[in-house]
Amino acid sequence: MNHDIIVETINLSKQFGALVAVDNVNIKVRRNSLHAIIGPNGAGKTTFFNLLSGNIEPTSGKVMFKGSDLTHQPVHRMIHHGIGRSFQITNIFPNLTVFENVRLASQALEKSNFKFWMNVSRLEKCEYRTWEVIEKVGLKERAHAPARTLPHGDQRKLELGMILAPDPEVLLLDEPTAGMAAEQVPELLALIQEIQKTGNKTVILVEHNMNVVMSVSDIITVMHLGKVLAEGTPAEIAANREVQTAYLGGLYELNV
Amino acid sequence: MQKKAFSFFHNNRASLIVLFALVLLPFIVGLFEGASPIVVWENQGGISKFVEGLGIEIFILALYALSYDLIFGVTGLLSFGHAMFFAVGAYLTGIALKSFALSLPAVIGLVFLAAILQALLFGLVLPRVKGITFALVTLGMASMFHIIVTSSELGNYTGADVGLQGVMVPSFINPANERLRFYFVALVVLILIYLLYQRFVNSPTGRVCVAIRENEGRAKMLGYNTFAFKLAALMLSSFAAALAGVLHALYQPIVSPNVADLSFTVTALLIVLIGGVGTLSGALIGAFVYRLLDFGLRRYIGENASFITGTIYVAFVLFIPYGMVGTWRLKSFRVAQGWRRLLAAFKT
Amino acid sequence: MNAFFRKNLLSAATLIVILIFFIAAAQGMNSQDFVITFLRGLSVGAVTFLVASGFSLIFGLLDVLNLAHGTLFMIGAYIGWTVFVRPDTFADLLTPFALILSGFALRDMYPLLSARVRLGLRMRRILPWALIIVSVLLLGLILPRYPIAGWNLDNYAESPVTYSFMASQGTPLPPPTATFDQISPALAIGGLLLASLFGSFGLFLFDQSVQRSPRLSWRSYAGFVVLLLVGLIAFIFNSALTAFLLGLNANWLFFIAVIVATLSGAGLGALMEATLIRPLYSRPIYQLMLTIGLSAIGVQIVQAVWGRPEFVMPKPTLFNGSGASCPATSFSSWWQGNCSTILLLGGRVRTYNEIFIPLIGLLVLVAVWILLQRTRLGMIIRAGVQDREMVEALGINVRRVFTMVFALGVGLATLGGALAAPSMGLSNAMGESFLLNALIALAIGGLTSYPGAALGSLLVGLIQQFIIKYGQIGISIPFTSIVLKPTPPIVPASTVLLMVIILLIMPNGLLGKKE
Amino acid sequence: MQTILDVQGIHTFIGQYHILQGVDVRVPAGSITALLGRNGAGKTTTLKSILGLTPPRQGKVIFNGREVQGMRSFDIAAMGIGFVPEHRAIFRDLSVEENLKLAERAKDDYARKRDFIFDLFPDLKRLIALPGTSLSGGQQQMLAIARSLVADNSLLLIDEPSEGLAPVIIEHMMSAIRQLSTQSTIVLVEQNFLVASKLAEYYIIIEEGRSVQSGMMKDLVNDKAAIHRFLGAA
Repeated sequence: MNHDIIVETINLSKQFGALVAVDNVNIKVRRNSLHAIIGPNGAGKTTFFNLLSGNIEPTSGKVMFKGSDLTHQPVHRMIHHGIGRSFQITNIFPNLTVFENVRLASQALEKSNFKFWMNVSRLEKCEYRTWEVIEKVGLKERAHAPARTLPHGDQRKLELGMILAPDPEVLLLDEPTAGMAAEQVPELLALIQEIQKTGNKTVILVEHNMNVVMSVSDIITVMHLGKVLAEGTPAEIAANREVQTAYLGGLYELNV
Repeated sequence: MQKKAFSFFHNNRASLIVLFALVLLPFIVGLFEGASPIVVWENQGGISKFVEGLGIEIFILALYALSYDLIFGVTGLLSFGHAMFFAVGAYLTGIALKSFALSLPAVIGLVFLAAILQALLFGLVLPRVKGITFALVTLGMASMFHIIVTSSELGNYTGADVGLQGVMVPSFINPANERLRFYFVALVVLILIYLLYQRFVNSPTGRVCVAIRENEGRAKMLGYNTFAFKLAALMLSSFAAALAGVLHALYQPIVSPNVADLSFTVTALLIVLIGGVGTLSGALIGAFVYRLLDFGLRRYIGENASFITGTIYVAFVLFIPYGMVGTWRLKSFRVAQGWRRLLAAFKT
Repeated sequence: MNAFFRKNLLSAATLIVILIFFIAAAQGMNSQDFVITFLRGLSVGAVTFLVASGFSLIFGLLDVLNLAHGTLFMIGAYIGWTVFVRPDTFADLLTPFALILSGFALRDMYPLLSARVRLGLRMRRILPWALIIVSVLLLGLILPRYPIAGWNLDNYAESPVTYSFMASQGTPLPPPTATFDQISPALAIGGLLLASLFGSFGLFLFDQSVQRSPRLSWRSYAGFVVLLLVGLIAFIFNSALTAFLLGLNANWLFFIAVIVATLSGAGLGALMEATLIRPLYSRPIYQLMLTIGLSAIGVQIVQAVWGRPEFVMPKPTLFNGSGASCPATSFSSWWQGNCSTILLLGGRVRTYNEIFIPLIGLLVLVAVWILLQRTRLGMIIRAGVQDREMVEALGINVRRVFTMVFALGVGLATLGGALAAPSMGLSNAMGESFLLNALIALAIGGLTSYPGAALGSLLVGLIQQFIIKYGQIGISIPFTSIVLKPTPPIVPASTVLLMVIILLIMPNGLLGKKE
Repeated sequence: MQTILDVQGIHTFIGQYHILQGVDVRVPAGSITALLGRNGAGKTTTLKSILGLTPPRQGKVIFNGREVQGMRSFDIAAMGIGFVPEHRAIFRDLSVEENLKLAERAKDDYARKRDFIFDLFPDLKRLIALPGTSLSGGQQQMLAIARSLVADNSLLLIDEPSEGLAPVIIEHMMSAIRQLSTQSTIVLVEQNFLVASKLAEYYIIIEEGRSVQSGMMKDLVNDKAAIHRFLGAA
């Protein structure tokens, strides 16, 4: 068993009716790396991600985490194993405040979740952790605003905060920059990179935008039509003609 | 320390004033009919005794509606079988006192067990059915219970469709002689459960329940076994509803099978909707409004009362869209904003 | 085929288990009991189906749980009774109703009108209220003085119970006539029209979501003109109409009664959707409160108008004969004597209850099925259940379709009520019990599935009737001499139990689709 | 050139979210115009706001010289706008033929257009009796486009026609769209820049709910900085 590999999929497949969304995908993710999965729309990235995070069950194949099989774990156990995920479409508690959103995320690992006679603010460690995360993602000023009132970019940050709060070993980020203004993207990427480096975390990132991941990731896997098309360092991927074809459909001259 | 205590009083002055008024109410009503507080204390006053009775009914109804608000308003589970929670408490008390002559503490212990059991029963189906289907399944379960208590096979215990009569109420709390005491007991139980629920909503468990109402899928992703939390809310709710049932059985001369009926669940739903969904205090205010409306209309209009109640519901839906407390909160926020703007205009 | 079977294994297995129970139950009965019970089950199932199918159409397309549906069913029964037993009352009521409704037929014109009216903010707030209050005042002034022949709840000799009894004896009481009371007819008619226009425009002004509308065509006025003409003609020829209706053969009158009940149900449904339900699409839970409130109002109106005592509507003569050839042994002998009963496999079966009603139920089932599958409206409904927005994007007026579906659903319920009145009688509680029946049937069959509504209603009707029968004859438990007699409460219990079990196995019901 | 659709500074809210914060779209008659931008930038909402499915709170939408904002969405659509939504929205319980018939605005629309539609998408003819569920992604996309052709629409709003389709089918779709543009004006939302650049004459880039840049597609193809910045193609 190679302990350097933290997440591994073995012949993972998912079929929806006649459509094979994910087709025999084998991916190994190294510990403490920033592993990006990219591909054009409809390549099966999000389905693959849902398989990784346990949101849907695969038709066949396995998801291994630190050498143990997590394929049929219920979704709510994943974070307890140390895997947290964010969503492409912002998925938060819209009527609760930013603070409560993050606190709910960090509270998940508390032992005293069933102490219904105790005020939640007495979970001091959790409270502390919440503030720490909110500060890290830069939402301190908006902490007591209902989440739905936040602009889109801030909601993406909140989403990131919610996955950071329980301090998972592996972060699954589904298009964390989706819908953000171009100038905000580098800021968020820097944040993700910093979290990965300083916190010794493994980040698996899905993007359909190749640019976003080129500068930050260690390894890139390119998916196309449910299959792995190529895998390698950003430089290798950038030079791969096959990838260019899949991505841009043959318009190479754009990328010269 | 002193400051903290003061701010406690300051922050809760409205609730405290209401509480104070409720404590004094029987005596003040007594004064109006010319009875001194001592007379009231000895349960001699006519009108004040009557007002106490009305108060007790409201407290019981409020307790029941409160328990519904916990699962419906806070946790977001639409149940059509809530009446069963109440009816189990009421029938169990009546039967245990009448047919088995158990002591009151034993009865309450029994009710506590039954409350847990029926919450588990509802919980059993939770992973299978959601939304309106859950409502229908709970409706089915409650209907089964209703059918059981009205069946003639159990008539010796439940009184079949006539209802349970002749419950031997322990004399120290007998509403006929010790109504004032009963009034305070009911008030205290209501306040205790209300405070417990307030704490619950702000506890780690309660916050998760709110999260489940808002977005259950996400709550699961965050690592919560949402089933367990829903079950916890169900248990807490079932216990309070059963307690309301106990008080009902002790207070009323007869436990009618109507309390196990769908329409009694609908009563809880209406009260919560009148007061404001998920606000807890809305359930209390809703129960007050509901019972007084019901009583007043029946008394002064008689037969056609439900025409007016129906019209009032329709008017409520159209003009007080989020219930009394809910709409008040929205409005008061706007009122406060208006004031602030006005003050700002003066300052510049 | 194989895949299809595997996919539906669960529902097939459940159906088979139910079937086995059913056969086992039938084994213990002699054939005449079986026939009667089976047909009774069909009859109850058919009426349940009429309530359930409307409920399910409304829930499927509009997501509204119409808890007033049972009450509307009951109102249908009372309307049918009125037309059948007291056609003179019906003739008198035609004019005011047509006039009051006429204003609502002009709804396409109101957006233009409200765009014309330029008022300050305050006046805009007050205007709808003022219009509605004026309208209510006018109605309150005119209606008590308007001559409507009726009955008198306080006097037993003139109460609905007596009228009903006398009519079923074949000697209907001569109707008393009414005259205008301190008001000139022209004033009354003009006032009603004015009240209708004011009221409908006032109600329209509350709905601020509608802003602009395309050009008007003759269709925008057609409904108004038709209603106005109906009202005026009915007024001018009132006595002739009354005489005509009274002289009519009871079969035709019954037919008219059922049609009127259905149409007025449809009208009531359309009105309800357009004025009360529409503002609440964004707050689904409050629809429950609204429909509960409406239900309470409906029951109260029925109690105030028709009284609390139960009575039975007479059957049409086609099913009421008891001549020499009765009970009929064949179709032709029934046709000769119009027998109320017919002999089938040794059982005496009532022709109206156990033959006619199931047939009508089947007819409606097929008719609505054709409507859903073969017509454009049906296509829009099926599409709208899935994706309302896309239907709208195709340029289809979904709102009008919503109103139509609500009207259709309520119309089916009132049709059921009018049909059930001669067999099950009229009571203030009939709505509630059938609403519960329908809910159970839908839960069993699948909440938004039309075939599911039919299957569920059938199961509910059959199971209830068989259990009732066993309550009379007892079930002999195999290998013992014990005879078990289910008591009345077991009847609802059996269907409720079936519902709970089926929902736990298949949360979407037998024929429901997965969300 | 005549402008068939003129959207002026619309602001759209969905619930509390301020999705569009000033979008201008000007579409010359007879052209193909592409709305470009990242995920969540507001392209789909722009289409829906034109149709009144998410009615704009501010700004004007002028279609064929008539202000249509604030009108009911089905009235807007009935003025001659066809909509092909993202994810196709094929009606599952309706057969292919019924899906097409549903889009009729006049009684004989389907009969009149049938041959034209089957020439464009020969596959559909074969599938005519099948329920919408049994179609593959590509067939659904064809049906969705065909559905917008049944009525006489002078403007087609097509959302993500290439999403999730295999390259061969995308080619087919593109040629169909090109063919359609001879009869009606087309507004296209497209993530795949290649597809968009090959189809459209004009483009409008939407970012964070605002239209930030517009012009001729042939200029954008050479403007690598802009592509880089707004669309993120490498």
